[in-house]
Amino acid sequence: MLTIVDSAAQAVEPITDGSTVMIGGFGVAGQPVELIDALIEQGATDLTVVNNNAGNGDVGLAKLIQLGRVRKIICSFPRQSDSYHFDAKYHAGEIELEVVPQGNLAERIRAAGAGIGAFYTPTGYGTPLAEGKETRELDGKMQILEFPITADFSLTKALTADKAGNLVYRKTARNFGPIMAAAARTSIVQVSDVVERGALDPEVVVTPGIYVDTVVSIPDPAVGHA
Amino acid sequence: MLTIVDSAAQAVEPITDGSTVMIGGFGVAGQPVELIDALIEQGATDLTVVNNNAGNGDVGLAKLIQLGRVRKIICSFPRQSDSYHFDAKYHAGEIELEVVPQGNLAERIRAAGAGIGAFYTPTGYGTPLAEGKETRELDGKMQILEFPITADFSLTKALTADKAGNLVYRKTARNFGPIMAAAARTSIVQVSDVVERGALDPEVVVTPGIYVDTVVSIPDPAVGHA
Amino acid sequence: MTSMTKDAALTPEQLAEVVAADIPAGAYVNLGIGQPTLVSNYLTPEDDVTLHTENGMLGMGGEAHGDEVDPDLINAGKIPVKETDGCSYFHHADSFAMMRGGHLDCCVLGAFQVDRAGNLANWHTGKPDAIPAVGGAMDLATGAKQTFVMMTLTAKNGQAKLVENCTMPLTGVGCVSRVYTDQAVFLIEGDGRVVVRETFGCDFEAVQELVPFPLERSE
Amino acid sequence: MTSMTKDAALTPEQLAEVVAADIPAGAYVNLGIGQPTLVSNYLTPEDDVTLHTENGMLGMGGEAHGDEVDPDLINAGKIPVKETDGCSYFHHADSFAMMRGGHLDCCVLGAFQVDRAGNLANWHTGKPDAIPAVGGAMDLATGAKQTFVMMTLTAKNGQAKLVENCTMPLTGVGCVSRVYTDQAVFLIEGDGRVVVRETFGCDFEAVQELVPFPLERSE
Repeated sequence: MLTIVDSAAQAVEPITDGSTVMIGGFGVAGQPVELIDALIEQGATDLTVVNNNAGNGDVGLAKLIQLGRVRKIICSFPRQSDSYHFDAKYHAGEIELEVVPQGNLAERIRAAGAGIGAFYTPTGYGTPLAEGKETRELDGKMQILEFPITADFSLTKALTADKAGNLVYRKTARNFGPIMAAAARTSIVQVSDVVERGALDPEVVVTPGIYVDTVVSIPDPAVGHA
Repeated sequence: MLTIVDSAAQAVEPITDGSTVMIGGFGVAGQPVELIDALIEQGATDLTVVNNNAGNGDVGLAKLIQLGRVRKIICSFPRQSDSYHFDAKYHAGEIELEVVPQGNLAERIRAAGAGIGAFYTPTGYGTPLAEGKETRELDGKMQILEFPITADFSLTKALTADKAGNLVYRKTARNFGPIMAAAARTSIVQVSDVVERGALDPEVVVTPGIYVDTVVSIPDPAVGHA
Repeated sequence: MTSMTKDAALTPEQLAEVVAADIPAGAYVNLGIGQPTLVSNYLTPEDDVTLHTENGMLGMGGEAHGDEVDPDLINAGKIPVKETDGCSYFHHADSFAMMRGGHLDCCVLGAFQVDRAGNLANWHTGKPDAIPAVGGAMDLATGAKQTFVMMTLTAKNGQAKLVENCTMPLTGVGCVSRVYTDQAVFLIEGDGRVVVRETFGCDFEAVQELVPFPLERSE
Repeated sequence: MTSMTKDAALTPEQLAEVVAADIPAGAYVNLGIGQPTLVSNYLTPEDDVTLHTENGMLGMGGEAHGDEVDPDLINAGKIPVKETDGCSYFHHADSFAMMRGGHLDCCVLGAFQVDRAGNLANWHTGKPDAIPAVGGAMDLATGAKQTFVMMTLTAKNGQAKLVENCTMPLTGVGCVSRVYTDQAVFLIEGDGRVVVRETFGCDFEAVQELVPFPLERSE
């Protein structure tokens, strides 16, 4: 059932040590900056984070990593020009890394939300990222077996929520939002605006309210870090 | 690449004997009535049809079955009060039936469009519909292995197409349209209206044009049979 | 809840009211075709229950009549329905992903048989010449967080439909958590125990006499 | 196409023009990060090519500058871009389903190595201390109907990047159909044969001297 809270701090309050947290965003688009900042403030540690990257510069996810609060990261592209906090932790053996092809990452997150126990995909077959995975020839192609990525919490950003929890997004900021909200046991979403039921056209809802647990309105969100 | 044709007859012209044809619609909503009628007229036979049902009354899919043009039907719910043409063919051993739980039907169609080689699902485990299927315990639940349903053609109905082939639907008439268009090698769509590129808001496009091969404008489509 | 005895076996409408009272406020619910749809008549706006229909809608409203009928807006039973404020539409794979991913708090289904292990048979009588037709029943039974069954306790031949082991083809394995019947409400505990929560128009002993395995009394 | 010799090895821009000329009208295409993005400069509106960016857009327009920049509208290289008429947005799973389901007619990728079997290595140098990072490369390489590679024929050390067997970690198996280099265009036939379609600033023999397995001449 949907809860609309007053602050990002309230929204992230339930996150406990040891949680798996999905964090939306791709590049500067769709990053839930205020929710991540609230999580930094909140103090939960020993986290497993699911994100496309492993943080940039000295803020946001990079800050969380720098603070030693992330035990493991599951992502497709950790190495970036300014991912130095991740790089340092990784080379020091202080953070666990699971690199996943971006499409497998997306499909595994979708699978968690959709109740799919596992699926076969050709992506990654014959590469180091398939080492140790089950393989099988299907439809004339060698494929590997991939499993869902579940999470305790997701932190994502949308444009507008209605009071039924329905969400719409903006342009390429949509990215991981819908699938992470569906995959996480508790989905926490920051939006620029909360409107009444009936104010969103039911044809254009991207994330139905059933996937949304907590909404916080952040009217003027900061642009993501990248 | 998108072709916009002038008539339903032209749209279904490429369908050959022995084809697998997905037909959209659930109940009266979303049935591509004019495309089905054109297929009846066109004459292709020995068809495998994928639909939620097996036809009603004496028209549409029921007519196609009555005419002996359907070799096999893959559906979730063939038995209805007025599915007498299917019933007769079935009891006479003149049509092959594969009954699939509706969610497995939808997910298998999606898998075909999404390049998933196979997937595990709990739905159907322990039931007659899982007989002979591979099983595996995943996430504490017994699951069965299901394979994609591919098709040569799909016949579906949308509300509006733009000239890039992008589609929007109307209410519960959306149903199988998006996943069938993505799954079929050639997707044929009837719409009430074709508009210029840029006339559809890119945020509300449901089926991106990449999935659409043939569009025909049927301004005043008949309501489906059910 | 303590065991209680109502004066008579319940009508379907009365039973629907009992089920409705057990649906938590704010829940997302799918009501199966037939008797379970009656439950919606006893849900109030204050309950804030959101109805799902598997053909692709959340926030389904009541039946549409007359001018309200729109052939593009029907439910899984193919009945014209209405919108509610805050509803949304999605395609079939997204709709079933919602069901199968465990997002529905509850579904209410009819049944031919339920057994003490919570196995459900509601799609096929098992007659060899019957044409099989399943629809979304298996997805609902297996996917919802809780599956409630609503049925008469006995079939027309007087045999209990709550049985030791289902003899009809299964819809789902161990999926039923509660069985609402005209004569009693049963809690399926998952370990083979079945508790009679309350009875209607009869007592525990009368129910036990009908059901062919040992039942437990509610505490 | 008959084998021909241009006067000099191609600049990246010239090579991009060669690739662009080979993309069929009406195609849906994904251009990888780096050199492949140059190809878009040589596609004309008449080509009616639709660009996909894996973060969730079809119909991507050119780079945005100044006031056009919108932080919510970026491409897979995280560069601000523009819309085109007829574009659409979708989420990451839908975007990758599009790639993985074989709907893109073509993708153009950079490479460290390609071998005669069409195996591609473009994501990891294999150095033991390198942090692995793959992004969407494996999905593109494996999912597109055709994978074109665009690279220099030789690495900085003078070694050919078209090899008998890739020694670097693979991105995809047997996925490359054509290799566009500054010195020649190679057709990967899938049966181990590699045909030199054309050369730039050199002849077949010069290319053969660089490549450590027998090449075939174009007919």
